[in-house]
Amino acid sequence: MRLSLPARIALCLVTIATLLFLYLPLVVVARLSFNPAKSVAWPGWSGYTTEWWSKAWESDAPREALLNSCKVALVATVIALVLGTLAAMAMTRFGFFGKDVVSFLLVLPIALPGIVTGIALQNTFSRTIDLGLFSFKVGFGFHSLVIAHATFCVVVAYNNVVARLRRSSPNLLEASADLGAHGSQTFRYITFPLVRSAMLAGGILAFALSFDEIVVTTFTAGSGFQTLPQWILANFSRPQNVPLVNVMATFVMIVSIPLAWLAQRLSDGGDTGAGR
Amino acid sequence: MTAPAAAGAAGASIGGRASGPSRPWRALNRAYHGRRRLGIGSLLGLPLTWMLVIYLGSLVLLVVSALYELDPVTQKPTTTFTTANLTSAFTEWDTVWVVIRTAGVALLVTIICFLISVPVAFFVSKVAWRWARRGIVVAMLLPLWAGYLVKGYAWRAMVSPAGNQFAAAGRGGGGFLESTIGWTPGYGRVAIVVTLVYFWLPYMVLPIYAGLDRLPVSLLDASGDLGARPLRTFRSVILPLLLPSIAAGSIFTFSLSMGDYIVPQIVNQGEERFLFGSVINGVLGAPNQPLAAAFTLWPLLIIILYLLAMKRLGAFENL
Amino acid sequence: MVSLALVATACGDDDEETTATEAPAATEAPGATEAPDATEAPDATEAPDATEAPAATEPAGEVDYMWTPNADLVAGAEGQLNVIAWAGYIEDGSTDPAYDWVTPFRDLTGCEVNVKLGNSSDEMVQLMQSGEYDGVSASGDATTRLIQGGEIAPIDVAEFSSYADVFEGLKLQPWNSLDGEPMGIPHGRGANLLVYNTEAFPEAPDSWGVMFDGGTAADGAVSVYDSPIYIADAALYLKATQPDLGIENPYALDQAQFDASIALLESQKDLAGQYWALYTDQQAALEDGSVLAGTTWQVIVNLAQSNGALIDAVKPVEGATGWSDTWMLSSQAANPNCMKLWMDWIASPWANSQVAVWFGEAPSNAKSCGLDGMAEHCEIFHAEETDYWNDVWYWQTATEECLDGRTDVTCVPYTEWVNAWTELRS
Amino acid sequence: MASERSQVPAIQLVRLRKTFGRDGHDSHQVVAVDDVDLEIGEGEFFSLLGPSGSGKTTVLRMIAGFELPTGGAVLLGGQDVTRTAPYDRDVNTVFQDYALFPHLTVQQNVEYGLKVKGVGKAERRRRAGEMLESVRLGSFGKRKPHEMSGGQRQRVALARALVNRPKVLLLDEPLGALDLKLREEMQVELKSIQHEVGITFVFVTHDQGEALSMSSRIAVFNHGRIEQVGAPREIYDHPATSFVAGFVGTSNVLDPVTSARVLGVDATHSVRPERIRLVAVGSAGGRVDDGEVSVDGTVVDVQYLGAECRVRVQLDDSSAHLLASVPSDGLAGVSPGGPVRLAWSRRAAFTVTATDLDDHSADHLGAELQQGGDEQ
Repeated sequence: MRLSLPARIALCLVTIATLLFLYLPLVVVARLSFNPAKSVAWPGWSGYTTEWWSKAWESDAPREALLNSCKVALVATVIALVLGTLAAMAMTRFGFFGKDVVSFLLVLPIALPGIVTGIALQNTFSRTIDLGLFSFKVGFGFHSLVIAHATFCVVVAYNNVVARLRRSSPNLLEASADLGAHGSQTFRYITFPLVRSAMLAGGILAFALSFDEIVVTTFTAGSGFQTLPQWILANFSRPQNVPLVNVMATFVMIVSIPLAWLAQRLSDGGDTGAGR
Repeated sequence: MTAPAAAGAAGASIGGRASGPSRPWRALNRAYHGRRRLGIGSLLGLPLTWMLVIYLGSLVLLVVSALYELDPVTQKPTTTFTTANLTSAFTEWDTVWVVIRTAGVALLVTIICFLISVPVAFFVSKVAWRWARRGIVVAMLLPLWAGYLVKGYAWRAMVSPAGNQFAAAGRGGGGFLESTIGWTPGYGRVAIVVTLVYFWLPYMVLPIYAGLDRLPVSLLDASGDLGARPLRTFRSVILPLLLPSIAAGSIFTFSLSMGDYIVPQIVNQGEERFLFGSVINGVLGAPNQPLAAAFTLWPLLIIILYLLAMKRLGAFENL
Repeated sequence: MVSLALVATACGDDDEETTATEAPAATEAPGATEAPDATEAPDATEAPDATEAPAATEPAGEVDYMWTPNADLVAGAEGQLNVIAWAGYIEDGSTDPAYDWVTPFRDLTGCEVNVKLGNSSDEMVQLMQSGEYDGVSASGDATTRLIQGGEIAPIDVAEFSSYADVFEGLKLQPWNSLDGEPMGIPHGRGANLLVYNTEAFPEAPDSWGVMFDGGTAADGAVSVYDSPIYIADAALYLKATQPDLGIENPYALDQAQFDASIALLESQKDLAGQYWALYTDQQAALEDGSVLAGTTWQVIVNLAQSNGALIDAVKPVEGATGWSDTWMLSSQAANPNCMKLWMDWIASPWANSQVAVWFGEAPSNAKSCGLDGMAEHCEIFHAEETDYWNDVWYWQTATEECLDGRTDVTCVPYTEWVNAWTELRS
Repeated sequence: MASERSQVPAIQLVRLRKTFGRDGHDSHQVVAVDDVDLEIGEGEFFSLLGPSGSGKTTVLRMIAGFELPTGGAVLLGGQDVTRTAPYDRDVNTVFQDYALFPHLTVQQNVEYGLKVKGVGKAERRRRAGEMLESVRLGSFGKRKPHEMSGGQRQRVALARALVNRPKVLLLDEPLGALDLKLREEMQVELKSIQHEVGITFVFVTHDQGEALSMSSRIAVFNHGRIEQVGAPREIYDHPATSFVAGFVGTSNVLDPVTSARVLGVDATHSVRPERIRLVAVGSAGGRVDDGEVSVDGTVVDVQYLGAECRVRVQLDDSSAHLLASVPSDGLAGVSPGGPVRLAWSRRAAFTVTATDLDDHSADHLGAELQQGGDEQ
């Protein structure tokens, strides 16, 4: 389709404007983290201080929250990867009744608003569940956060692995068995290496999703356990800490950019084994 | 002549360091051969149990908990059944109005995202220089990683309105928009919609880009060759083929907007509870857990219906 | 007395300031760390809330905390506690190094303090219902619900050395006791004040009419507290302006009185420029001048003034709603010993004075006012004036059984307040 | 070759049956393979020929062990392996898309089968190297599959299967992805490799030319059943059914009514186009030999194919068409619309069983017409 030059220029301008729209707020936050004043008012380019950065560095609370976020995200990611990969293998290898329902169920936690998921899980975790023989209560804390986060991260791992398996030749597993490999060998030598990079990409995405989550976290975090987003949210309402919020926000952005780039590369690349 | 394969297998031991699976593994592997249901069961068992028990179970419990009465003094759910919460959630005009308003906002956000995404995705996939494509896509993705609250906070700093003549020293300038271009929507509805669009835009751009990328250029050429002008080609060829991708993107823009209650808190500075998420949160905090549970049925129903509709359009293969 | 050092640290966190304030200087207590000019603001001395901070620069570390932990409790200390608190009630020096009553507590008892900030009484009740927390700093509108709901364990005053020093007027009140037994340790009290911009109001307003009737410079720029309990503020105003409604107690409203209050709140929407749930929202609006009058807490006034906001606050002639907060022990507390230690600590003279100064409220411990530098604070906050508190209506939970003793009608219970407020705000 | 080997067939299929669809719901079931009996001898190059969907690939997959038969049995070397897992069968497969492991190098791909069986590193490196040499890819060991051309990948897949010295090699349309020239090359190469290693090849194809040129025997599949088993010449010259006649090479099938009129026998008959002569064009008379039959008709269409032409003729008094393949130089005066007389030897027409030729294979037949008889 041939587009006229003005049309091309217009499209280009829209794209540039969109990129500006996406990045401007981030630049503003980064700039504010060096702002001497404590308000969200724009300083112009006059004031400049690194005081907040050194304060944030010395402050325990945000660092601990950062660490907590990493811990939750890491464990939740591992669980999500196991569950998501298993589901992906089942869904690509077999056709069965109710397959649609399963894929719907996997997507649901991420498609439903966080507040619904959050309230539902909070409601369940806070109940004493009586199974007759024994009763238990999930309760709140590190473990409840991990369960909640893993639940909505499964779909990310699943999507990545499914995409990779779908792009691979369906005959690879048969070829392996044909050459004499048992199921366990096929998994070790073929399936796992094939989906490894997709799992890594899915894992990074799941990690980011968990790391960033606030709504479900608010509802399922226990007392005495605070993730970084919780810390940030709590400190919106603490004027003294607003500059530290800017610093942590900027820090998270800086750290996540190379990760995002890596995830993108991994999910695009990789051998697909399409055969021809 | 060739030795039979059996001899080859026997030759295994000669090589030493046999890496074949050990005996129990072999037995297990053989047990799986030809047993399709066993295979499906062991692969899907764990994830399916997790999702069914933890997630679906919780949703069911939530619905059930909407049926209990609230003790007026202690504000804890009692064990008495009542339909009052459901009645209140589904028949009171005020509630229904917020739901409609929220769905309207979610739709508006979706439409705006769509209107921005299509030209951008089209530019990136079909017009931009080949070497720049990947870079632009990654650039579109990166802000997704900046963190939800960080971005919400950024918008607060962007739209913060200017103070008036009564402002404290140094508080007159307002946020970035006010002090650089002299105009800001201020806190409120416009800021909410803009922020939501900002949040979910990449979720719409990406599937549309992927969809356009799969679209062969020859198809567009063919349409042009048959005499269609670009706009006509877009409407009659591109749009129908892109529908699944658009549907996939809209799941995110719609349902994420639908349930948000943090954005209104950040950039809405105490105007009315604009979105339904805030109402639910307010009721939950009241605390009136059963009523909040009844209220969550709204987004639950709307999103499930929306998902089913989008599934028909093939959205799930494009997520 | 070593405790002279007490408020000294209030002056600020950097050396420059500590030395600069050798002479007694009016300091808007908490936030004045970065902007020395704000600290010296000329208006500040007029502010009734301005905390007097005599600059006794004695080295830290020799502070007498005036508290001996109960040895039995320390022996059973669990090493941590999880509490729900209002913002500003628990400071570990991370906001302002001068305000830290968590670190000494940890050093004295070995209990780490994990805080969950409650943004409203309602939220605090919800959080306590989860059973995850050891205790809460509950206002009067939460305590009834908590006590009735069985979330709270009664206390044995013998375990709390600070209890004896609490102002008598705060003990065994309906919101902190059950059948004459104390259910917690009173923490402090304050009134919800009328804040106004001193430029827009050259003459200080003295009536809530600014917020309900309009006709002032603040029309359209009024800041309203976004909580169901605010209905009581409307009722309180009606109590003074429409005596024929017969409102005796703003928390005991029959249907007619309640409807009149809601109608007043509906009409207030035209005047309102902001409904605030997070105190920082109001603070920011006071600073940038987008709010010219409103219902406020002293702590907000302090913070905004320290950022240079030209504002002041009064208790209007109609009286005011207010709070009397109580530290309560959860009936499901996982760390009861640490929680009890905390409750005892927070009501002890030194810690109590720190909180009172930081938060901007009247201390509950009578001895707090005796500490050096506290006299003026206690005077400003009327800590020791019984009369002042007569027309302050502490937050309470409305129940069907009217709190003012009427038996011929039923009153509108708090759940209805919540529903009415939800409707009003959506 | 030991004589005892030839006594036990390499592969035996006994009433092999496969249906797809939901268990227990007969109405949804599709019969892919319908009671197939087959014996394939040691060292044979055996082709399973048929249109797509005829069940030939399903049979192959059941021999390999990828599909479990719904009924019947698979015997390899006299041993029942019906329910044996693929990795326990002395059978290797070359897949249509080659299914090379994309993350492994060519060398690693070839070594794979030896590795999972526990063959030592040095041994398997040597054998894989030899195998790669023998498919003329000795210097490509370090490459990844995606760096190779289609033909090269095909040879890697072959090497990967053969290095295990299986009793039977299964090839699932291995040449389908290659272009015509390469395909012809590979046909020759495959044949010579088979000759060299001497193991049984079972070759699935829908290309009748390929099957005829390479196989020692062919089984023609249609609708899940075997229509005919035999040597290529037998299949071509004496198709047992009208389907085989139509699918293998090009054939004129005369329905019983036409046959009765022309040949005087009331049964379906088949005649190859190249057996038909144009004895008379227009009014010019021609001689009909003894033992020949002749019919008159009108030329509908003439197709020029180089050395020969195909003339489509509509028979007089009938809607039937006949196709005659005649040398290009004997075409003087033949033009569409003109009358012609056709003649063929009685021996060239043979009775076939009428079986239906579904639409798909009809398309295929149409395609075969283009290629002409150069496969013969």
